[in-house]
Amino acid sequence: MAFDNGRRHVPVLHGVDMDVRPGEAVGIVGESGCGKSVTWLAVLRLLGRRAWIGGEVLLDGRPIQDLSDKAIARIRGRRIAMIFQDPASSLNPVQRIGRQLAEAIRLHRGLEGASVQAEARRLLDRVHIPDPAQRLNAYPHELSGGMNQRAMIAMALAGAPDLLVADEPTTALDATIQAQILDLLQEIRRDSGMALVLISHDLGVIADLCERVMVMYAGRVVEAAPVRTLFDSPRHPYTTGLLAALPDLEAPRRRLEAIPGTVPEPGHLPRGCSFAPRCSLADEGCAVLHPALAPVAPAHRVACLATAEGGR
Amino acid sequence: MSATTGPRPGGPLLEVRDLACHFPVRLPGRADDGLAVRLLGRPGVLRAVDGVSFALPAGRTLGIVGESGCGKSTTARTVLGLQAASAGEVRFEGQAVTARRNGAWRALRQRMQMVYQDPLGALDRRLPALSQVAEPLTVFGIGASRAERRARAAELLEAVGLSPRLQGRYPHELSGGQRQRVVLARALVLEPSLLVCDEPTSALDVSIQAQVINLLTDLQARFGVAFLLISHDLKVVRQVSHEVAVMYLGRIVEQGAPDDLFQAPAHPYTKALVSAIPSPWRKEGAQRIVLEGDPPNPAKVPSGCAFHPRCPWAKPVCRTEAPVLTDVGGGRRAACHLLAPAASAAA
Amino acid sequence: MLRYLSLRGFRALVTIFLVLSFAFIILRLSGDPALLILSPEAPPQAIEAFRKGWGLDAPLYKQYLGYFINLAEGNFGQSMRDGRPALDLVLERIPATLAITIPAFLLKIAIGVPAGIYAALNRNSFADRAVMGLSVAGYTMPSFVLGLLLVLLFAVNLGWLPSGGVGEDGRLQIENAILPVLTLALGGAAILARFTRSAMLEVLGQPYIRTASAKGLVWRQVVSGHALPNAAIPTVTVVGFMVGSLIAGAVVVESVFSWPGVGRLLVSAVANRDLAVVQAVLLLVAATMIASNLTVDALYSWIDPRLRSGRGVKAGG
Amino acid sequence: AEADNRPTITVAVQQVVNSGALTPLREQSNVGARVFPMIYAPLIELDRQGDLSPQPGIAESWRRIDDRTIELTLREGATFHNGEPVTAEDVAFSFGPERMFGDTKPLGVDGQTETITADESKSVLGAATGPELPPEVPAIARRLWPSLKEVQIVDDRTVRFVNAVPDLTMEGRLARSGSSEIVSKKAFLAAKDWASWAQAPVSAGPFKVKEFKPDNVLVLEAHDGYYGGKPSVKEVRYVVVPEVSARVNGLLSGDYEFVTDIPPDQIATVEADQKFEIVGGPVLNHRLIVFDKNHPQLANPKIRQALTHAIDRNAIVEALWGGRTSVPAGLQWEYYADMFVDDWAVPEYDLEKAKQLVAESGYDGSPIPFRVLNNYYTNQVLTSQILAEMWKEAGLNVDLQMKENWQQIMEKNGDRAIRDWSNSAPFSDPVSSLVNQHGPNGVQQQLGEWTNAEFNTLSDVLEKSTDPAERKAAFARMLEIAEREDPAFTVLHRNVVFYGKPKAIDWKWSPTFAMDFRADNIRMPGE
Amino acid sequence: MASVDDAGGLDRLSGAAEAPGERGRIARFLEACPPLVLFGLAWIAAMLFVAVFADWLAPYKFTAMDLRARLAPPVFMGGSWDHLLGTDELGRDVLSRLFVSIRISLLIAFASTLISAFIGVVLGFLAAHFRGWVEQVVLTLIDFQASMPFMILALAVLAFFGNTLALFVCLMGFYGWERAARIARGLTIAANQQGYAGAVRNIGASPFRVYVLHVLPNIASTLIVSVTLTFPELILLESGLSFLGLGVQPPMTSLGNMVGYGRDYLQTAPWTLLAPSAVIVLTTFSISMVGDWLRDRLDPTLQ
Ligand SMILES: Nc1ncnc2c1ncn2[C@@H]1O[C@H](COP(=O)(O)OP(=O)(O)OP(=O)(O)O)[C@@H](O)[C@H]1O
Ligand SMILES: Nc1ncnc2c1ncn2[C@@H]1O[C@H](COP(=O)(O)OP(=O)(O)OP(=O)(O)O)[C@@H](O)[C@H]1O
Ligand SMILES: [Mg+2]
Ligand SMILES: [Mg+2]
Repeated sequence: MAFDNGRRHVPVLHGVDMDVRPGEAVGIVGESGCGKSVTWLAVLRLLGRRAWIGGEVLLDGRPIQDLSDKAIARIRGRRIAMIFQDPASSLNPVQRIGRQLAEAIRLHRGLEGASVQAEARRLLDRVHIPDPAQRLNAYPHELSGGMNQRAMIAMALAGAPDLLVADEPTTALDATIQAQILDLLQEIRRDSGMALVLISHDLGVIADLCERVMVMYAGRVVEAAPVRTLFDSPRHPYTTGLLAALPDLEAPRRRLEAIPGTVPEPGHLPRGCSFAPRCSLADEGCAVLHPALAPVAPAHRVACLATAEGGR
Repeated sequence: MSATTGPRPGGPLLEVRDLACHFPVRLPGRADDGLAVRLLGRPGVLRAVDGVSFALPAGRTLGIVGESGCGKSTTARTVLGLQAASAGEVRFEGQAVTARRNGAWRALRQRMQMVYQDPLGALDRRLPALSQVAEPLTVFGIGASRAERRARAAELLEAVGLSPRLQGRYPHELSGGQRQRVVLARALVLEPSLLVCDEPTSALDVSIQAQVINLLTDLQARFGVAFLLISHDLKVVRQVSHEVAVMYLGRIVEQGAPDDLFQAPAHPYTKALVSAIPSPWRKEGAQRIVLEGDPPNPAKVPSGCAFHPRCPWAKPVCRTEAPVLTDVGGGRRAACHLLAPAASAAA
Repeated sequence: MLRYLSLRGFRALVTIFLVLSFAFIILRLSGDPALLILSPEAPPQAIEAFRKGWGLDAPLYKQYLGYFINLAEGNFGQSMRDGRPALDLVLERIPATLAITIPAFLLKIAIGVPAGIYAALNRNSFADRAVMGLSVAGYTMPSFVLGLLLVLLFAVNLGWLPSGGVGEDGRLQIENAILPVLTLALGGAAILARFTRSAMLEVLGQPYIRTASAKGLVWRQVVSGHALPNAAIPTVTVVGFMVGSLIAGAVVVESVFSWPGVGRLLVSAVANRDLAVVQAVLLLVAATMIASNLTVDALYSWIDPRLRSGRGVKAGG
Repeated sequence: AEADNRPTITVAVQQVVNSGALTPLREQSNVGARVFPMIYAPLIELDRQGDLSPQPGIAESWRRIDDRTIELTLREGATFHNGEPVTAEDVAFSFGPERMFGDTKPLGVDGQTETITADESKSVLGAATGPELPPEVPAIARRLWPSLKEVQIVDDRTVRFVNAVPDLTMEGRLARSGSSEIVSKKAFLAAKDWASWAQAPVSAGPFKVKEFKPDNVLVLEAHDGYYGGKPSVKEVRYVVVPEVSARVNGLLSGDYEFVTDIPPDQIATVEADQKFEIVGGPVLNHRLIVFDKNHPQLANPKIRQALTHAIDRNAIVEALWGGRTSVPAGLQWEYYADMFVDDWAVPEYDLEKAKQLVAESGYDGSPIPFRVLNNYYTNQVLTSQILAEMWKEAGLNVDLQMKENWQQIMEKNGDRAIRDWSNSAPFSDPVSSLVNQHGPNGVQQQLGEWTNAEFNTLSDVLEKSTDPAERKAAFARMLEIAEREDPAFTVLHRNVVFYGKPKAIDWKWSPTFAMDFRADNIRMPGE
Repeated sequence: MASVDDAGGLDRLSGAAEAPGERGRIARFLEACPPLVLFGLAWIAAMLFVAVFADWLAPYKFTAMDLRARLAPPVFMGGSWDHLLGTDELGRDVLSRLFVSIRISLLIAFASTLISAFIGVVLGFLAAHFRGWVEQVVLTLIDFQASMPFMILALAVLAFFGNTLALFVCLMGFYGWERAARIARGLTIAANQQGYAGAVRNIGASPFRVYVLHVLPNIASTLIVSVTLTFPELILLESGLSFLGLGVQPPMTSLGNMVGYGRDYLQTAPWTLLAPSAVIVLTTFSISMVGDWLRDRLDPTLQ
């Protein structure tokens, strides 16, 4: 599968290029607001009618960006499923979990009647919700955040999608629960061989689960590499910054190196490299020239004028 | 920090002894209850905080970690006198802290302040940053004129790293880290000696989190403020604390210096917590202890050790007897039957 | 729950008591029914006699106590106009009133809610602007003007419908009710459309709507299955207020269409200071109001399970 | 039975009765006067559509026995609505204590002046129950018949009305609408209580009550045994349609056969449609402006005179009434016949004179309150605004005050100066109007608005004297006092009633307020 | 509402983004104040102008009558230029009366709306601050107000205190306060429980400071929406009350009064009714337009 999309009109994404292969786990990291979620919402055309989306989205090599609303609805959930950041508010508060789950099952499995309930129970069981039969009757507010997130995952699994996009599935959760969820995703991926896109801004989470990482900054992919490569030899100054900002439990205590400044607002991007104003390596060239995503090593691509040259 | 109001020589700035905070709640009735009970629910007691003791010297940081709902925030609120304690006492600079909102209570606000998890929610959306920071000065009548107060606020905002250009902005126009800086500045403008930070970074993303953490350390160095830092992120706590307390269901289950505690957690819960933290630098072999189930309901605390239903090493005694916080050596204290002198060799 | 219910019940009683006491004092002190019921030409002796006969010459507190003692015994008093039991007079009018207010109420919902939803789904489109423009016109147009225009069109010019009254033989007839129902419904529908629209917009921005789409539901299913039930919560509040006006809220329409309803009875009873009748109406109005409040709260928790467990605070009006 | 294919007519009225009781003894209003003659049969009635002369009713003939007694011979064959014959006993009962006077005593007997004694025993809010009369009924009855001592049954068909004092107006009182109605004794006594009787009275008029819902509808059904001939309409439905435009629209859309109380400005709307017309004209009622001479600004009669001279009555008649009424010769009616003072007129419109009077009076320009009800009278609000402007012209600062009810209008609180009123002449003698309303026992004096010693002496003469010349002189002088010298009121114009109806219905209106639907007065299209 | 709508948000952003140069400034202006809002502002300004200068603008004195020129049609219906909008049933100039009516009605509606919002907010705050029995009392008052037909309240005040304009304004101020009170209470409780209000209180600020300086501005936007509903209701209510002899009374005039008395002339002289009706509808429309816009403007997060 290959994606190539960009969104102008509202200049939020600026030509994002990414691809996900079947069965692969890809992590997307980046600061808040850099366009991680929007990218995938745009792919699934979940951004509202008047968001302007340009570029091309290919699913199994076929473009899907011009499909009718009906057709795209058939892709959602069945081919590409998505789970969202804040599970409590992403579930319909006035419907029982069971009903929301059953809706997805009916939609994608064509089941009817009692088998729907059975399948719903099985799915809840699959995501390790204790006492699933009873939980089917619970409302989202009656469940903890972790359980809600699991219910969301169960819902996404109902369509047996080829690709699951997990948008910050653990941000709102406790460390212990987070561990449970990450474990669960790992397990599902192992069992079903589906591809996973894990969106997060926590490099630790990504490191746990993914094979390949893409780092996004201000609406662009600035670095893409296999997990270990990225953490061991990050090439983009932004990636380096992110890693340096992460406190660690085990290493000796050091002062954290925060990236100075803030993410530029969409629509008010600096000319040239968007990271230039915050970058310690930036020179005059960075302020005018757009770096393109270029390979620096096998399977490692970086969009940076300074480090790309340095690496050569 | 003014010298006149400093801590009593010798005594800690903040002393908390056997603090408990219980809420009366109604538990859902069961089918075998009478109608009235089923409608009304059964009366129950929610032990949000159940016998917590600690001391915090001036200028130091105590980190409190623990799962959601374990009573961290309630502890903080009670310490600050925002919430009446059910038992135990809180002494601040030798004075008892109560929740009665009288003149003394208000005067105490000058000395102890709070920073919240959600900076956007804690700020008035309709006031620019500078005005919000100047407000406590107005409230306490500090500073001769509006201009003077604003000057002081601006100074402090600058000190927390918010440039004058940003000071006139509204909260929503600031980034999360900047907002948290505004909240910090608002808390610090009165020059308190204690700052309670309730999850000051959980809403922020990593790079901003780093900014705030650095800021906290800097502020402590500069103003000598004592922090009570509440978080469930151990990485953050380790980064800033001088001492860490791990809470589980309203009690402290382990307490000690952060490096030791995280290097070699003693209590099974701490172990699980530490192992659950994702890190890009995790050693390959490190096995994650995934706890089963959700944190139990504080209104239905299990008998014995509250952690036993989730504890992979639970013994029969754990089911019946509640362990007490005891010294387990190396300046560390823990509440676990497994760490009883006999068993501790195994650990 | 029980505590809550008993608190609500107590408050309801206090409210009714306040309403009745207030009306009692106001009506008694602001005019003399004797003068108003007997015409101004009536001889002073007759007026004197009337006052004595109805106990209007007793000290106010005695009349007040007397009223509530009678009420406690289930006696609502009699109309001073014709000596008939006040409650009978009111109950006799209730069917006529309900015959227009209930269909109007349903029509308001049937028009207002879909219009609001449609406008919200097509936000900022021409249709949205048109619906909202009409809505403003709808609720600013005095109902007597609207009623008159409808009569001119449908009764005088087209001759399709009668211009007013309940119909032959005094039995309620559908074609007589159409215009009053329409008049009542259009204004209310306008307000409801406005509220529904904003409730709907609020809901459409919620994350769970996106979740529903992401599931693979087509837009229509998302709207009907997920947006509507959630948008119903604020809408129910407004609808609840409308229930309160079922009994005596149609005064103007009743007089424009010569409809013998409770609203007109209330106005004439107030004009005559016919206390017992006014009180009987007020009692019903207050009771409906309170019942509708309770129903709204019950509906809330039916629609929104989050309110079932705790006593959630509902914001807004 | 054979099908009754007589037509039914629907009349849209502003109100059927104000008081909720279908009896003139409770309801002394113009609206009541519209329907009562269709229900009740009087002893003597007026030639309503004609010259208003007395005509036989239940009484076939009558004669004076002396100045205190009249003897009436009853008609044969008159039946009540319930089919029973009207007897002398019913007549006597109708004027007896049970139905009319309660325990009141006639004026003039044993020096009796106070006619009412109130019953203290009633509960706080107890209404009249049983056949017991509500206390206001005897009071009203005594107003109609202050000195009627008794009605004697001479024989089955002869009764005698005996007064306590000499009274020349007894025939007039008998012919007055609302005071000589005969009811069925049996039906009255059988009623559950007075209230239920008053909802469905049984008399011998052309129609009987079929259904009555106050403020809503009154349905009258033909009383085929009516002595004046079987009605040609089967049913008359009076429906209450309070809004003027609703009545007009209902007429135009064919919902009603008749509509009443049409303001002159609506005439054009109705007559724009060729099929409809407005009929009607002046009735036995004048519109007045009444003064309170105790108000500091009005204490000086010059101011009141100025007020009367500043009014351009003809302009009002033209503008608001489309010239369909006229300004009468003061508070009197032509049907007073011999008692009518020919060379009398209302004060002429003379702005200069008014200004001069104001100047002479030393008026300081402080406001003079004018209390007005919201269109209790047709065009009332408009008229009062015109008046206020006219008075301003004359330099009188009249302050229009809209009030909610009559009590507020009448309330004596130092602020009462000018108010609206109307005055009827229920029978053909000045006693019925000038004395009744403005005399010592009349409302105006009872309210403490005005009094005049000479006027009051003359009132007595008018009431008691049996010498026509003396009475006429007294009346003329009274008019002079009350309208010119020490004005108590001033007459604005004759009141008018307008009815809307299809041209195809042949029907004559009456200046008595009554709407007559008896067979000889209405012919439906196609008949 | 605007904040939650993705598409709307995008629109706003896009306008700003692709707006270089002079055209852009106009576009930006139009985007900040859409034409309908501009119209609304202009209309309200015009109404205020008329209200202030009514005497000066009116071609005739509003009570001056000409009984010979009754119900003269307006210019556009074939009337003369003497009376631009024709004359009423007493030959008074409709335009002049309209001007004075606008003054009176706007005064009543504005002042009463303010009073009602004030009462409601204060009671709402009291309820939210003290909770417990104070809250129950306020809730009972709200129920009371909701179940008491306004006519009886009006009767009460006017019967005891007479009918002056000032009093009438106060009376009308009792209309709709319960809605404001409900809103204020609900939002304040929410603000106290979480968010900024609690935070400010914990700084040590007095309740007065918290409510007036912090909570009030924050709930203002919701209140504004409620106020834009109360406003036309008040105008209509006033017209209803004049019919019961309780409202603005002749010789004074008001929009409601003109509509009310004009209703009998709908067929013969529609202008007496239509002119004031149009003013009511347009004013309300403008107010709700401007109100919605103001609500968005006042909320810094939505800009
Ligand atoms: N509907 C929208 N209208 C306008 N701007 C939008 C919209 N949705 C997203 N944005 C903007 O697009 C940018 C990218 O948003 P996105 O949600 O993809 O960020 P993210 O990387 O997922 O951040 P986070 O980690 O906070 O979820 C942000 O600046 C956001 O403000
Ligand atoms: N006012 C209250 N009434 C009843 N229960 C309460 C109240 N305040 C807190 N609780 C309960 O007390 C327990 C502890 O709450 P607290 O907020 O202290 O947890 P926490 O450790 O801060 O959790 P988090 O990490 O989610 O902030 C929770 O179960 C909470 O529901
Ligand atoms: Mg995101
Ligand atoms: Mg907390």
